[in-house]
Amino acid sequence: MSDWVAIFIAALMVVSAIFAVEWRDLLAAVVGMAAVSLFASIAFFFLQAPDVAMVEAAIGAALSAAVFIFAINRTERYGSEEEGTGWWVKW
Amino acid sequence: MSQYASLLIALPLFGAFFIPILKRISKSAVMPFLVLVTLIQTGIAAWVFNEVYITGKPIIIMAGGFRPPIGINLYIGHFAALFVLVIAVTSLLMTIFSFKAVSVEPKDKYAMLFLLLMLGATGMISTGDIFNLFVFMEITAISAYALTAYNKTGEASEAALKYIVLGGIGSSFFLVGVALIYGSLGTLNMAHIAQLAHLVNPTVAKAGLALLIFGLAVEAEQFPLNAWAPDAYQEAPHPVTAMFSAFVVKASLYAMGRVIYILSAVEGWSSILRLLIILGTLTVIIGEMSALRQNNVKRMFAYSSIAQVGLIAVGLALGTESGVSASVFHMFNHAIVKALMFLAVGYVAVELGGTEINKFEGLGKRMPVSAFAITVGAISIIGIPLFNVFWSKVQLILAALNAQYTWMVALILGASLVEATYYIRLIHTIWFKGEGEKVKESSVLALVMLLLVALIIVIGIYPEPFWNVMQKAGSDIFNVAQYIKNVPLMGVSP
Amino acid sequence: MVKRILAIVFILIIGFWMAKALDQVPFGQDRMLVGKYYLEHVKEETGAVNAVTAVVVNYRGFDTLGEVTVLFIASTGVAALLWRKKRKRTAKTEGSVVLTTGARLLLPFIMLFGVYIFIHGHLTPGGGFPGGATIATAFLFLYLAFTVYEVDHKIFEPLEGLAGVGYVTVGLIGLAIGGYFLFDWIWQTWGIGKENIGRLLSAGFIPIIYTLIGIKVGTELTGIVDNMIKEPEEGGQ
Amino acid sequence: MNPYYFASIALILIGLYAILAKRNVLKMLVGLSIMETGVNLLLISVGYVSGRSAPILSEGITPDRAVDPIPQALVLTAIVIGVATTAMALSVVINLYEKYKTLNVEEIRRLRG
Repeated sequence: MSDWVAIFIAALMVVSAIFAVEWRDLLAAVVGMAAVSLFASIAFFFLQAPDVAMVEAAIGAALSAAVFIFAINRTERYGSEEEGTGWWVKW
Repeated sequence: MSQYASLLIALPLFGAFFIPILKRISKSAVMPFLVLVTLIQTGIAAWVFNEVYITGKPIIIMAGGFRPPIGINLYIGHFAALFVLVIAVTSLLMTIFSFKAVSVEPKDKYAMLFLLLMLGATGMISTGDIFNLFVFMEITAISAYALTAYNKTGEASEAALKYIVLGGIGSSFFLVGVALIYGSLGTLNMAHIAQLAHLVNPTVAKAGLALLIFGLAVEAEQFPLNAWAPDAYQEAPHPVTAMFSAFVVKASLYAMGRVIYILSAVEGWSSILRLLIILGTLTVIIGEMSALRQNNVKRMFAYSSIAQVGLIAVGLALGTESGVSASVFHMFNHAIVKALMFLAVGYVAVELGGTEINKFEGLGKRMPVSAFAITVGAISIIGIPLFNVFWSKVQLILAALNAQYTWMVALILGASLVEATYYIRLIHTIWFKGEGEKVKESSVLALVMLLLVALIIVIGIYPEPFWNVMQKAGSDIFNVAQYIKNVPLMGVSP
Repeated sequence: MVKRILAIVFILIIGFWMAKALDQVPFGQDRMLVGKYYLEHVKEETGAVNAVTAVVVNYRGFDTLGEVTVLFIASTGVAALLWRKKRKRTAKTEGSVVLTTGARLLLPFIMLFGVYIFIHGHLTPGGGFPGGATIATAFLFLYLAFTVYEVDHKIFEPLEGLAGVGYVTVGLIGLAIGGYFLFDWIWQTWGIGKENIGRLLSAGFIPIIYTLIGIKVGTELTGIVDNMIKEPEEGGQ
Repeated sequence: MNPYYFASIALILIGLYAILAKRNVLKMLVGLSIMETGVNLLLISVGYVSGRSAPILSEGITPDRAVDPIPQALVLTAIVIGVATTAMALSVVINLYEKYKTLNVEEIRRLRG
């Protein structure tokens, strides 16, 4: 039983992480990120870590998402999305 | 009495937290307060240095009165005592420089971040707990991010962003490494880990150690993760650049050495050393090659700094005591020389408005003291005899020969040759090109520079007493059995 | 495209090594060493029922001091980077009626809840960090609900510093009384509250430190929010 | 492999992919944040012991029936540090956007060589 719960939560986390990374709308991406944190906080609860669950929900999910949203508000919501690599490796 | 060494941590924290209150009382008191705090810190550091080197025993600070592995302990051994002093003195000198060099508001925030950068490096060097090392690393890193972007120009923000992204990857890797090691041993205290190291599964230990090294490599500017360094060095406020080069890198290199040697009982440990040797060698080569084609002097010094850091990493990874001691000697010399050079370059930039090479034409006539300081620093770092870096390079070569890495001699000599090329070009520009009006140099800063120059020459002429200190500091890192014995572990065992 | 494939290969290599190493650290097994000591001695040594709190505040107090410092750096750094000569709030629309009345009505309760969380940190899950975050959420509500609302910086910044100074001072008192930095002098020297473990007035300096942390975290997070939400005026660079 | 271990490694890798392959700065920071969550989950899973309850030693919970408190304390620290990094990074991004009016990292490369 608890195995299935674990698999379900793990799947939810991975799926929302993929969505968070792939969504073009940055606001939606941030919501996806907050969802990852929220599911992680549920996972912490199942892993017997209620303290961590509270902190993750309050700070990891709510406040960091809020800070992200303010930043988007002051920049732009839809970024150009072509992909590439190597920005940090180049000197 | 020795527990009062914990003031090394408490004082900068207290100072930083006190600044917002002080600002309400008087805004102009913030910078003098910064001088006061760093001055007291230097006093405490000198006392600790004296204590450790006279008694020959490390100071163990136990937070909360719990004995290690239960509580966190700070381990101020021969190495930490030496470098805490270096950090405090450098910070003091750079505070004085900050009066001149920092004009962007808000200065009270600058003062807080400055103190916390100093605190972070002090903590990294003195901590005896692997997770506490992570916390201090993050203190250093986050204040370094903020200070890099402090000038609020586009380039500064870009450099800071690069730094943050790489630093974030590094800290995540470091934590995964901590999780692996904790998962197999159930303890976080470094001495305790060293004591139990033979029990770890080799796969876990190797993966964990590699992750820890990659995590520290960001701050230690090793090859794949050091793209931030030249940008940040170029764009950070000048005193901060000097601090980065003088001790932030050194703290991470020390942490790297410590983490590697505490796990030396692990099977297959030498493959990790080989990994670090490869990284260090690549760092040297790429650093020197890039320095060769720079037109911005500050950036050129940054690449030169990276190359030296690579040499230090290679020395740490030789796996012999003489290699570690030579590395420590090189760290110490490099800290002095680069503090001097970045101070001088920063001062020139403040007076003449930039660090491009054409600003340096005729510097010998315009700002003779700064030009002299840069020249001495450059000659020293090339490795000319009678200057301090010569001796540490000689020791590195001897250690490499001892450890049967003959090709490393070629690496060190080749690096020196490349350094000679670009530094002599710079010296030529400074003294024999161009003319200009004389600029009045601040006498305090001139005094500071001459002090550092004198130190370089003193070490160059009398290396023996310094080399003795460095050997003690090196054996502090290398000799793990002694390290375990020094920490009063209580009997928690599996 | 080639670079992207390289990135994916690189990631997969890292993932493979992590998985291989984690395979040797089996899930759900009892591998406690120092943790076991904590669980067995936490009540007598610190008086806290919640072992996590005792580890955070007592045994690994240095980490927590560092953690508070990190948050302080973040708030200072954000303030330093977003500092402009003139700034103000630029929100045009008030929050909806639900939000404004909700913020007015709920504010005291959210604050009270935050205070409750950090005062009871040694008994129940929670403590200074979630408590402080809850208080910051209350201020976040105010910012969202009213267009002109702004916290009083004359009070907030010194309060933030004062809480930090208080934390270091508590540690230094420990150094003076017990001989160790961050020594729990209330519990170990004075022995206050030994008879009522499991109730509010116990656990030595944990409630004091958690209150200070709560105030500090609350003001710092509010400061970050405040700096993020205010935009520079036109030409106010 | 255990689902929690799998999820944490997957989150770390997804986050790393976003940092390496995306060009939008905010996307990279979202990736960083996801990576940190993955690391936290990994730490907590390492400290979990099957069949035991939370380390709050009130009624009926004896020391041998509680999970390891240390990783939980570590993760508390790590979460706060993660948020601090994120806030720092976002204020840098705001400054960048003011100067360059773009979030694409390819267009803000001024520092070269």
